[in-house]
Amino acid sequence: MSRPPEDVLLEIKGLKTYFFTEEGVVKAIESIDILVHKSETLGLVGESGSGKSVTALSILGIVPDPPGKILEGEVIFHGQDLRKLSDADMRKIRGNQIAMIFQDPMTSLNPVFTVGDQISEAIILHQKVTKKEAREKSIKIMSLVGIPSADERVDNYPFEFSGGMRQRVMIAMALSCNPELLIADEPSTSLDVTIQAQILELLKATSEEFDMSIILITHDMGVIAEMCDRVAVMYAGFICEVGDIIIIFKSPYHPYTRGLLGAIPRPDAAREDLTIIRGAIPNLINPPSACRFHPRCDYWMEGLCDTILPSIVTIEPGHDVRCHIYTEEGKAWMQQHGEKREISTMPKKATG
Amino acid sequence: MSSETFIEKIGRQQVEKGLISSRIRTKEMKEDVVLEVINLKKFFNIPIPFETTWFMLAFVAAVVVFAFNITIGLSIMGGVVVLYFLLPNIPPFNKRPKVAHLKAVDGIDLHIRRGKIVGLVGESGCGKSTAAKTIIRLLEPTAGSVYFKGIDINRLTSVEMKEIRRHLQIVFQDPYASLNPRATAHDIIIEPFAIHGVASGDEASYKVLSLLKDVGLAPHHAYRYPHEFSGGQRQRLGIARALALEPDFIVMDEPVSNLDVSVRAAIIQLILELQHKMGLTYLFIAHDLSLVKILCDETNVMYLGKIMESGTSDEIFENMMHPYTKALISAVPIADPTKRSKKIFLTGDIPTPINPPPGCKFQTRCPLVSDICRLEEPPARWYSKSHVAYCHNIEGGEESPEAYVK
Amino acid sequence: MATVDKVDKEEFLLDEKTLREIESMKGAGQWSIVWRRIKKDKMGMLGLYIVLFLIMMALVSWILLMVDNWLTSANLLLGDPNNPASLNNLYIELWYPGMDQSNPIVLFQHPRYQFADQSTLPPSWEHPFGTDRLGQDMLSRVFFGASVSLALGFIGQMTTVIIGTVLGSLAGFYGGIIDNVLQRVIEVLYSMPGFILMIFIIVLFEDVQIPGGKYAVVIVFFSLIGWGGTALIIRSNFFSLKEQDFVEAERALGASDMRIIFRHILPNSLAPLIIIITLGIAGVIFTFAALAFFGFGDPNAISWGDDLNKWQNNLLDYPWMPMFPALFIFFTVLGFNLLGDSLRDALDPRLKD
Amino acid sequence: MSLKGYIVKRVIYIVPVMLGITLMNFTLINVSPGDPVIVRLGLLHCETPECYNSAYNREAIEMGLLDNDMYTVPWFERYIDFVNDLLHFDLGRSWYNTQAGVGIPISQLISERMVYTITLNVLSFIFSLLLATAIGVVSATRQNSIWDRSLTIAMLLGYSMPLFWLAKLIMLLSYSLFNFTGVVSKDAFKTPLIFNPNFYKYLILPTLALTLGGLVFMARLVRSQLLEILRQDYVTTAKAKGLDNRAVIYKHAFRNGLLPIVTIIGSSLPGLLSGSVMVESVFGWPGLGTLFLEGALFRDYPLMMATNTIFPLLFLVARLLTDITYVFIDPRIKY
Repeated sequence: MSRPPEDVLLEIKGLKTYFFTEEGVVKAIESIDILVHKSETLGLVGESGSGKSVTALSILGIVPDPPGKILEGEVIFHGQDLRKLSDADMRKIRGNQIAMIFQDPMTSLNPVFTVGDQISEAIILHQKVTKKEAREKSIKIMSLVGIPSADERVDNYPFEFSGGMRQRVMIAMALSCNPELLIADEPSTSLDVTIQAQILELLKATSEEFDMSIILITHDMGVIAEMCDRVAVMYAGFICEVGDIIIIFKSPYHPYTRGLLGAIPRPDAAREDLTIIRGAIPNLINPPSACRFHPRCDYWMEGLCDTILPSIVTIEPGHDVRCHIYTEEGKAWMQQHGEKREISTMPKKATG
Repeated sequence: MSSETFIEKIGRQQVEKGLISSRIRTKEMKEDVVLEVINLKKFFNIPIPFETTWFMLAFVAAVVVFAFNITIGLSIMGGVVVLYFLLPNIPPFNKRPKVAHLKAVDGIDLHIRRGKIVGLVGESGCGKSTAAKTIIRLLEPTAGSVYFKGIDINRLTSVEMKEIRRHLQIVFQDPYASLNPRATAHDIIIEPFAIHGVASGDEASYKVLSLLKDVGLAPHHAYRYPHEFSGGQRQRLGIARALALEPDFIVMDEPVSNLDVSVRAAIIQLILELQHKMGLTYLFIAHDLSLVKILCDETNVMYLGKIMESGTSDEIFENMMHPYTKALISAVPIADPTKRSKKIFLTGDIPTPINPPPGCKFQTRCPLVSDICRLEEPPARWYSKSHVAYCHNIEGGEESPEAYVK
Repeated sequence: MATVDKVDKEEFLLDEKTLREIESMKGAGQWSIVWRRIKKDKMGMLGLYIVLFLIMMALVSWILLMVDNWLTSANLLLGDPNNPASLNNLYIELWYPGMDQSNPIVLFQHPRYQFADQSTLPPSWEHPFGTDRLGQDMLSRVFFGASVSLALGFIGQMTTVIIGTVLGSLAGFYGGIIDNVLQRVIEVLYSMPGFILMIFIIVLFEDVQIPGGKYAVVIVFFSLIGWGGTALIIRSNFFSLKEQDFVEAERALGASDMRIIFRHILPNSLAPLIIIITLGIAGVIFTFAALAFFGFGDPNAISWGDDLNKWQNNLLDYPWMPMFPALFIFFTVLGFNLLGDSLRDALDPRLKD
Repeated sequence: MSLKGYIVKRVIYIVPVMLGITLMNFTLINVSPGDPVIVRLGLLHCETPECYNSAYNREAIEMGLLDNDMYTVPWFERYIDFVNDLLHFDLGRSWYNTQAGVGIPISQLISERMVYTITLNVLSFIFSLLLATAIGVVSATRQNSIWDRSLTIAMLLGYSMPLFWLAKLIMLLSYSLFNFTGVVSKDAFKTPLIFNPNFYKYLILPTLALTLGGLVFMARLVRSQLLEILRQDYVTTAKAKGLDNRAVIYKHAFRNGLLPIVTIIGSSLPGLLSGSVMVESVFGWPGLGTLFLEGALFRDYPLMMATNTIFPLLFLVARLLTDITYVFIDPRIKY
């Protein structure tokens, strides 16, 4: 299922971001490799504290500094490394070619400016148009994202909008310069189900219309299943598993992916089908050694998982897993200890 | 603890105080019904600051009258009082209403049987949490009654209520906010024993430790502070506190919606396990429909302070009738990429519940809306003994559940 | 199907010994976190040291003055009757065996003792802070002034904080008419510049005789008008805390109002109270110094402000006279401000977790 | 309600507060012990009671007390008279400031002195606001740099420095540098103010002192507010749009940071007014502060009463102005 290299829009290689706080160094992102193809929707799923949002900020180069710092890695967009660009060049890409929407529409809009001001700000910045043209363009884009009577509401302040409408304003702002890549950081988490469905539908429709790639960050497997073409599962600063959505949901290879899928109520599951991952999400100041999932993993190979970081294993083109069950070291360990570690393809009953 | 039930105890207390026993309203209830909520309403008054202006105008006017040497015989207080009451009746000043009613809960009925998990679902701002708090009388209802084992708890005095509170408990949504940050786990869980004088000293500490064990925490957690626990562990503490007095009925106010996916499943397991072990009854409030579907025996769908549809979970999820329920269920994202469903999109957002228009609450977003919806409250339509939906424009059904009793 | 946490659900025995052991394992409370944060903050520690040093100084000087008063009132005269400098001066002499007893090293002099022919001396080894026009040793004046200045700050702030906390918590918890009345009163009190109101009151009540001298009157009125700020902060704190889920949980358990106020809400309002007290003491010391500076203090008291008032016009010719009291006022205020700022950062709940 | 209605409402609101204040002051005067006449006679030594009595009467007539039914009419009726006079802008006559044996009307005194106080306060307020903004922005945007650290320490030192002493030190410094103490001599302002170079010369040092006093307070505020704002989500949004740091700070952060600053400055105005009293008195600047302090030292009750009415009124008006400003900069305020 892999696509030709010229189809690649964004490639992240070995990204590493730490936060240097009073309490200690928060190792938010240890090593991340992601590919985003043209006009595809990539889901980035993980629980709170797994480093999803930091990944997004790192791509745009707006990690709050201090305390955050990107230590290593490349962010290759259209063949150029964004991290090597000057600040001024980077600003031309931000909001223009790569746009971002945030989790909480209540706090991500500046309360003292009208939404029209805030949308046209980006247009004026990147497209060298007059104020009046920018305003007209913002009205157009606001009605495009489904804000009724946009020509009146353009002069309203954010507090006069409801949560769903504010998220639409955020989307309008992100779309205003026809970006090639949209990073949507939990765009629907703080919204109600009915509004969430509207917003997700809007994202889907606009991505088709603008031929735009989306990185959709969320913790909700349901949203991923509805929206994405490919999915990357993140845990504590690492990507555990990347692959095509159908494959991942049908036969996850990583124990964490499996646990995550088992922990959510599936459409046809019963009470007994809920499985749990024991333990809690680790503190990233002092994370577990090597594979950070090993203390919670049912397949923990003692002496291996906690000492050597598993390398990325390609199961098939486009489906990568970072787990010792599939590495050479892991196979050697299993042979040596005479224990077999295998992931049953799917939590029970889910398919039948 | 004596063997007398709290109903007897309350009765005895009343006799001791020489109160008329009819002060408490009781109701014949079937043996297996734990809680019955009848037409419960909770309105909040939002005062409009104009009232202060009246006061100030009255004050200023009275003082001015007084300062320029009164001959009409008004005293300063008299001036204030008279003007304060007069001004709202004088045309320029009586234009604005004194208060706005926020109808958080606008007449709901619930019928909760022993050992069942009853779900209450709805979007944010529909009054779920207010309903929960009003049911266990953390808020005083505006109208309606809540019968717990046949006793109308809203008629009880605070002393009698304290007795009832041992049997009605609540678990809150935010596990961090619901624990006193300056108390250890031990202090938090021993609190119910201290309040009710059930146990003290080592006996209480022993009970605390066994409660911790029951909810899956280790004894060494006892002297930690809330901030040292993870989210899931905090919620376990909250559950332990609710369990301390061995209640019959627990309101679960979105107990897992603030937790991470992997932890969420563990808490749900715990809740179910405890129900098995202790024979508890839950009112489970949630906005996550897929959770309600697998967890609850009965489901009530709420919208803007009113129940839209209720029935057993199977009836609601397989055979929903109300347009709102249909839209709500279709909007839930399904964690299966092969089953991307066609959705029913509701237009617009949830309106505010302040001074709502007459008629059906759902009229502003309903795909089936007709003229009658804007005038009259929708009638009940029964589709089985337990399945009821409130809508003008749905087909079939009977006008009362009696049709199915046979 | 996996069951509830295997790791967490270890079996345990509950005998006496285990119970005691668990009790001894009490976790680190929030205060230890706060203390750790202050220790990390260099400026905060500097403030703490300044404050501790000043408190020590105030205590020692207060005890010495007490003993001196007691000896004088009991007519017990110690020392060499021929040498007035040593009469009743318990606190001045460094003396070691074999030393000439009639000529000890004088560290602190009685603050009211006037050295004959030694007025307006600039700082020297004998008088490190110089002497004033009356021939009093400035170092001794400054040393003994500490007790009055700090006591005024502490007492003034504590009384206002207590009044403010009581009224603020009542208004915040019960709201309604109590809250309304309190707000109106605070509005009136707050519209008067406090310093000007204090001058007004001091002038009006100059002749009141109550035990404790003029400053006692000042303190009484200061506490009567100064509680507004504390009350407002505590009130808003109560307003937000009483809506919190943990208070609701207490209600659901059947706890009484008093139990909720005193065992749950008040302990959680400690952080703002501590900040108010620390920063407030600096403010009160400053206010009293200012009052004294403009001549509304007690000219008979030994305090920094009054010395400053007395010698303020000598700044150009004998700068050491007003300079040292002013310097000590400055350091006191600085110490409390440093400590208060550091406490504010350390107690900030947003930094938790 | 319209903005006009809001302003009218706020203006009306001043009245009860002012009544409360005057009532408090009046009550305090009336419950305070001691006869003002005896206080004014002070240490007058008389051999015979007749001598003392005549001195008492002379003094009392000079103060205008015996005419005024001071001892016969109950105090609350005198309060009503006071309020009545106040409504006619009549504040009574001073006891201390006399002209040909008769007290000067206080309203005349105040209107003479008011211009000095207002010039001084407005000037130093503008200066300190501008400087504080500059300093706050510099420290907040370069957090933990050497600039930030040194400015923070300087602000803290200044904050802990008693204002009156700061004024004295400025006086000392100016004396040693320019041989100019800045203390106003009585005959400096005989010609009309604007054309008098002396006025400007003597304005420099008080303005400097008062500016420094307000500056240290406000700069700390601006810095902490901006730091808080720069952590907000909408700042991240603005950055993600591709705005540069200048635009983020001056457009997005600054206007939001202004809101709490305006409120806090509004409510801390009594402190600033107290500061102005101190500075005026140190430099002998003939404003309201000096007038008040003189009145207090010589127990000029009517004068004290009047200044105690004027100061809260100034404060309330200033707070009204800040509240109206707030409406303009924060669209969320619904009046």
